Amino acid sequence: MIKSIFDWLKQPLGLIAVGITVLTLFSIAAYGIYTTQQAPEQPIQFPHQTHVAFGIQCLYCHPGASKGPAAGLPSQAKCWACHNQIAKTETSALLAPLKEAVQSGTPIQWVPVAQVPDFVQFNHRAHIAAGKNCEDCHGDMSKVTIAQNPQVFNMGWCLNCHVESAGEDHEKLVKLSDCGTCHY
Amino acid sequence: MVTLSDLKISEVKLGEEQTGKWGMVIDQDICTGCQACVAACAMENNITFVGEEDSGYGRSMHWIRIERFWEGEYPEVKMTANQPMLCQQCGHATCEPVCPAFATVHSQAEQLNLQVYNRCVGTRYCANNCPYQVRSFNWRDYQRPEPLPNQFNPDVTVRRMGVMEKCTFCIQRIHKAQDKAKSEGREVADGEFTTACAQACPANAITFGRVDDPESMVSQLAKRSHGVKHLEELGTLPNVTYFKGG
Amino acid sequence: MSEKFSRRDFLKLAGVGAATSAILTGCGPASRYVKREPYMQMPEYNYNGQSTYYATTCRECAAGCGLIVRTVQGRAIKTEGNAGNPLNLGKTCARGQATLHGLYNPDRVTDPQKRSSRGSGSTQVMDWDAAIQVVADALKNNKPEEIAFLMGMAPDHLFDLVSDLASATGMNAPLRFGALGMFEARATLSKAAENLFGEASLPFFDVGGAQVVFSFGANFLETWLSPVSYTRGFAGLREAKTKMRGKFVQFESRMSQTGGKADEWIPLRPGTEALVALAIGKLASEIRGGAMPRAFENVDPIDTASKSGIKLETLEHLAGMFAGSNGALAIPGGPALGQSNGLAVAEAVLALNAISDNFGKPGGVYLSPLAPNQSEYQRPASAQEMQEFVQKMADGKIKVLFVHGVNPLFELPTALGFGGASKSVSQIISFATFPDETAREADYVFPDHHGLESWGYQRVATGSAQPVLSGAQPVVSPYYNTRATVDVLITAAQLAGGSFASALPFKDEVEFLNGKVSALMGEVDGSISAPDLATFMAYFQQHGGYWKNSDERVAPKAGDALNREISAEEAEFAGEGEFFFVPFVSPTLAEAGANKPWLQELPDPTTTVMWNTWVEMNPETAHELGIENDDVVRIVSEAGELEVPVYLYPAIRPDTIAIPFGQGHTAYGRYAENRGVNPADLLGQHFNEAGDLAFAGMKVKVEKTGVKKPLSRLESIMGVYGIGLGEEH
Amino acid sequence: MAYDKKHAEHAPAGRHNGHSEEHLREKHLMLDPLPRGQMNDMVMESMLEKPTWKYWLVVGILSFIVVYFLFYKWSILIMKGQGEAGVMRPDYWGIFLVNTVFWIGISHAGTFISAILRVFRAEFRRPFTRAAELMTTFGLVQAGFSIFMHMGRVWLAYWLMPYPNQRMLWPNLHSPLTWDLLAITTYLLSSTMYLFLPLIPDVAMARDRSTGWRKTFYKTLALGFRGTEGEWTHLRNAMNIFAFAIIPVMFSVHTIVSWDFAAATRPGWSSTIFGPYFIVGALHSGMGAAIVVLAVIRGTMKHMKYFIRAEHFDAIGKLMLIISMAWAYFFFNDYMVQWYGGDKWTQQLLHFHEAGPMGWMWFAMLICNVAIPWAILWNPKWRATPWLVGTVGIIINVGMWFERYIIIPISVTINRMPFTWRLYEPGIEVPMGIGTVALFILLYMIASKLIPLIPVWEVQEGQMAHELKKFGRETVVSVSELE
Repeated sequence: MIKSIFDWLKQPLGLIAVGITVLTLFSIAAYGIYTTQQAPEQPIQFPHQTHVAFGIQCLYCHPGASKGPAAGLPSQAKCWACHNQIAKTETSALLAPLKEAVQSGTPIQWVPVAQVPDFVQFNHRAHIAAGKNCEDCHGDMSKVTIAQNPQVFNMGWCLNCHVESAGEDHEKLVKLSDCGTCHY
Repeated sequence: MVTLSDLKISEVKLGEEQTGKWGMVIDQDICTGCQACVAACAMENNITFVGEEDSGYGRSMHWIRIERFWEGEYPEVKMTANQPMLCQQCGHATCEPVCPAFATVHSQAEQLNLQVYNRCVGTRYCANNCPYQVRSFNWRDYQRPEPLPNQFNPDVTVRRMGVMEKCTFCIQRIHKAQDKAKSEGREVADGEFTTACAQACPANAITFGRVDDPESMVSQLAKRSHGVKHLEELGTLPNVTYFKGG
Repeated sequence: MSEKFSRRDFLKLAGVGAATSAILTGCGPASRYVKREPYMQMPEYNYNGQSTYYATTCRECAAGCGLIVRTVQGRAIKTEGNAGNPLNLGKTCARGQATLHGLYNPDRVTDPQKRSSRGSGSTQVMDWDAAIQVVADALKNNKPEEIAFLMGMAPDHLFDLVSDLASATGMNAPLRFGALGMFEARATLSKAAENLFGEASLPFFDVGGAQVVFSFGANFLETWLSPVSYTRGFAGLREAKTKMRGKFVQFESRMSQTGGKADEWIPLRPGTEALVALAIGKLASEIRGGAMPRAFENVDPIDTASKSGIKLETLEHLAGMFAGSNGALAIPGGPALGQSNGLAVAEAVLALNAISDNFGKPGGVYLSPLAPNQSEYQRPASAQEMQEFVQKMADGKIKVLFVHGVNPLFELPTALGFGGASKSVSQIISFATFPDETAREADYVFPDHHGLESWGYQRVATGSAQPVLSGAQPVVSPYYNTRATVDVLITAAQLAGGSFASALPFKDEVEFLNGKVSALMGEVDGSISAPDLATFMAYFQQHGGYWKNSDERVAPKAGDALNREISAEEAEFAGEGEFFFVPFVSPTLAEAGANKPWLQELPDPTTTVMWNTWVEMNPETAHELGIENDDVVRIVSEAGELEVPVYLYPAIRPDTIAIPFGQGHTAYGRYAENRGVNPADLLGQHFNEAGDLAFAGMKVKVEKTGVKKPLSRLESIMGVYGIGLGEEH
Repeated sequence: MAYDKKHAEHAPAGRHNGHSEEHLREKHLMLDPLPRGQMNDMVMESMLEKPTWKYWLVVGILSFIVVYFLFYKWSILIMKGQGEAGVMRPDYWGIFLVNTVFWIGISHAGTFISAILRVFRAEFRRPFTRAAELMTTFGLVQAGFSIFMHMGRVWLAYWLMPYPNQRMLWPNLHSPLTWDLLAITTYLLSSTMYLFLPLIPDVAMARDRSTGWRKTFYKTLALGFRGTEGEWTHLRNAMNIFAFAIIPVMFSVHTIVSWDFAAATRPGWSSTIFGPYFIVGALHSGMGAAIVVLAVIRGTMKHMKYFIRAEHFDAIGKLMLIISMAWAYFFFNDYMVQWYGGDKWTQQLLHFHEAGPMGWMWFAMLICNVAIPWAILWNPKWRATPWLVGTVGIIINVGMWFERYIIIPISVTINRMPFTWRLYEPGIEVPMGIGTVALFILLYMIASKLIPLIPVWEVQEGQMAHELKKFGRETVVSVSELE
């Protein structure tokens, strides 16, 4: 019984079957990981590039970044402050959800894109204060519609930058590579 | 990619004396054992409750516990001075070298014993080796039913099953105060912030601050002659000083 | 591949991928597919990710401590003491910390409810309009004298509103009651003050300034009057900064948490507190010399020594200690007053202070200052007054009963018969935030906001040298479909019309509050001042209340405190049995903490028991009876019986047993229900002269049941008591 | 080809004196050689014998236990957390680590028997090296399982292995646990190879005598071994190297295991003698387990009474006696040092061991590990009685399990914070521990049907090398050096 299976597998056909199975499993795994890196679907296909092209600064909508841990999403009141003066708001299908949300008083359910796990205590302020620009981590927003991560926010990526920015400054290196700087 | 050799400090100097940075002084003479610190700690640090059965079997998650013993026989019986026991943030901690995964490491920057929850694999060696027995382990995925999680402190990781946890000296408050001071271009002032337990204590029995600053309140208090450090004979260099008083 | 298919595929695979990576890397829950709701309109004082702090008042007990609540994005995260509030100066007790477990308790009453029948669990959700109509009908369709309000102990704005309503319409004046007040014997304390000083006020004991403190049963470090303030005083007593470390002696038959901090703990026989106080007074007067005050004439120290079980030498030593100190202070309280002769105990102990001549002096006895908008001390109802009220209910004189902030079915001793009398009340409307026992027996539950969601103020009865009115404001918006009881009453009164409408001519709660607080605008020496009401109210909320800047404690007129005769009788005990019975309030749970899981998980300060009730028994006695730790025993009193596991407590008289009050709920949410027992079930209807329940005046029997129920202790029974370590070397 | 039982057991009585031929045959060596072919056939037959219903019944029961108690309960443990076990503060370590130490201990005897006795050329070792080596591998499997059961987040166990990563995170080489894992892995790999090397000629023999899938199986395992002179030389060299190299590995493993305790600051644990104490303890339980295995093999498998004889039990019995004495010495030494130390916590702990609620276990340990072995193994006749020695082996293992139980959960009850002392009450560990025992037995039962449990070439080698020669009236054993 076992031998026959072995024997069958040793045939060219068997080898091909084995190869296909392995390849399929691998592809599914790869695709699964790949999909997690894609920008999620948003309630509104927010065109970052349009807003950036108008010269709106990042901090106008995400002011928390310079003040504290979270950059934050703008309230719809903030969106509406400009948009209710723009004629296109009334006509554009893209903007219909915004209009709907403002009129019905329901919050817009954004899907967070740039995220770190719960056990990472990230503080925007310190990074802005250290001279980092938004696009250093979040990519060039003038090129994307809805936000996309240019890279995976994993620990190696964080640490790489931390060590590089510390340079020869030993004290800074101690602080920036301390586990307790991000994990508590 | 950065390699190990790039990081000169990654060679953790275990066994070397640490000077200590943050410290605490606890006056047992005025501690009334009221448990306000325990509750404050639980609320600040998202500590879970475990229920009657598990708490009666030594699985409660208190990061700080108040010990009391008895002296003498009735009627000359006396309750010993309440002894709040929490992580002593040892300068030479016994928990640190035994963790195989570097999940409990010494913070070179803050001179604290860190517990990195996401690195913990749950061998529980650190807790076994802690002479103060102040570490608590997440024996189960203790559920906090909705809407209790609304109360979670966003600055503190919510721990899950299988990881060790312990007092952090409210490191989130340390970071917050340092961040605030830095944004204002100054140093953190003594007494500008304190830990949750010290903040709540109605008797003011707990004082927290910089032990490496001789002018700080905690250093001044620690100079008093009758302060003791628990199990100092083990060479753990604890950073909590107790006044037995009385 | 269609768009739809691809999306589903995407989500499924992404989920699998995320779960796999979460498992393999230990990265917690992949929160990538969570939704994030920004503010629709961000409050201008808010920033993303930044905390906002609000000042308010703690509602966990009636003390009225100020709180600062940290909120993040509309969620309350942490309570801290309000450092500005002179009562608690930035500190809180454990119950204040755990108040958030009340706010976010999973078992709150979420909507107004109509109960199909009293006591049943089946309810029907109503909308608020219908609910208010029910209240309006209740007001309108009954004679005012048939309407009664039962409220919690806190002297707050709701009490003022209902008092105004009652005085304008002829309704019964609202009764404030709480188990804490009953176990503190507040009525006795103020009655004794009236007898001695001519003023029915709550005495304030300056523990911090004293050199020697004699406490007769007062558990001032636990729940007594204002524990945070008294704990600060205790720290002042102990700290040797400007003076010597003060000494502290506690007289009680069972060592309380407070007694555990005493330098000397004197386990006197229950009922002999007055005798002992008088004997110490007599001996101290002898030491001091001069004529023997009349108050101490009746007592014989030798006789007292034999009756109380305290050696004569000890009495002499204590008297020497009291007489020899410049700052001796004697405090009566707790079980010492909850006896048939409680008033005599209070008078005897207060009279001791006259020897030390400390009235109105630092380290002595004061009368608490009245709160800023208060004209006279408003004492909560005593148990006897409650009994009279229950009788009124039973006689059918009450048709509508409104209950707010109190749970009489749990807090009142069963023997007082509230449960039976409530059947004669045709309509009971509860405003309970939590589904407690009384709410379950009510016809309607119209839930009030949690304290952290509501407006208001609360007068501080005692504990601060300055008059304090603690202010409350919502720190978060209401989580459930609840409504402020003040709003409900105002709207219902408008609907009811007539004198009701004219008594409450307000738009809403805030207008009512403004009206009440605006009177303070013109006062001098206040903590805040503003030219206009809006600014004043903003300051009031911002600072968490209003208080005077000066010490307004009143020095009691000591006049003839020593020249009155004080009865030197022993207390009488009700019931048969070999044990004195001491119920005491659990320091961590108090009367309403049992539904907060972290309060349940806090170890009791003396026994370290969590999540249950126990009976404390002296190990010697237990040994003689063949009882061990965790043995369930049946305690039988004349009023009832209950079964409870034993904790062998080394610091209790062999002839005394003690049970904490706080557990034993039959309703009140998942964390409280069917857990432990309620010692109030054992209490009979016996009162002292001041009308307080003689709760410590019972004798009970103890019977073995043969059942074991292990108690959850934080402490190690091996390490602390040496039990289970093997026989001695 | 049936082997005549009488030949071995009832050799004709014709003794002249103490050095008679028969006496030597019986007492020391298997000097009653059978033809090679016959011996090979005996081994093959013992392996290929059609399993009885009893065999299948036992396999069935054991499989059920393994599936239910070990794997099902383990999945429960992983899903619900370590709270299912009896661990808590202060007993953070429980039966899982008791079992780990226990199984590592058992695995020691295998290497001890085959490597040390091989290096010292103890001839009596020959027939049972295979069974002992299997014990090493199978025991280590259980030890590894037990360690993984113990971990709070076992799915992250790979973090304990050094692998390059972006996060610059490595295992902590200061931690005894890291070394534990490295040592156990090394030991598992090397002992498996050491098991495999002497197996090659035997599977080659089996390959030549089997058909069907077995032939494929053995062909794969035999790696084309044909028995040429060159192959034998290589094999001998390899085995020699391994025999020497694995001895320090074996010593290091249990020393490192002892560091888990000795390097800690706990009273009762922080002892410098734990290294050798643990090794002797491991040998003690390991020899006990080996003798049980031998007794069972001898009793249940065909032809085994030829290969495994009373004289072997006698020889191992002597070893057990000596090891028991050594264990007693170390135990006493450890106890005395701790007792003289006078540290109050250690005093408390020692008192707790004897007089505490688990005091019975302390006394049972001494009775099982010292009193019973000394009383029984002293007697040559009893020592040569397989069932009796096997029983002693079981008793020693019970005693040694107790010893580990006393060292871990009972000792951690007493620490320097009396407020936390609490007695350990095992939960899910018990069924899972039974599951590891079942898996151990099951692996043996499967192995007995798949590979020759007797290293038949080694036996033949021994028989070839030794011969009875007569010098005048004296009969002596002559030895010819083969290696």
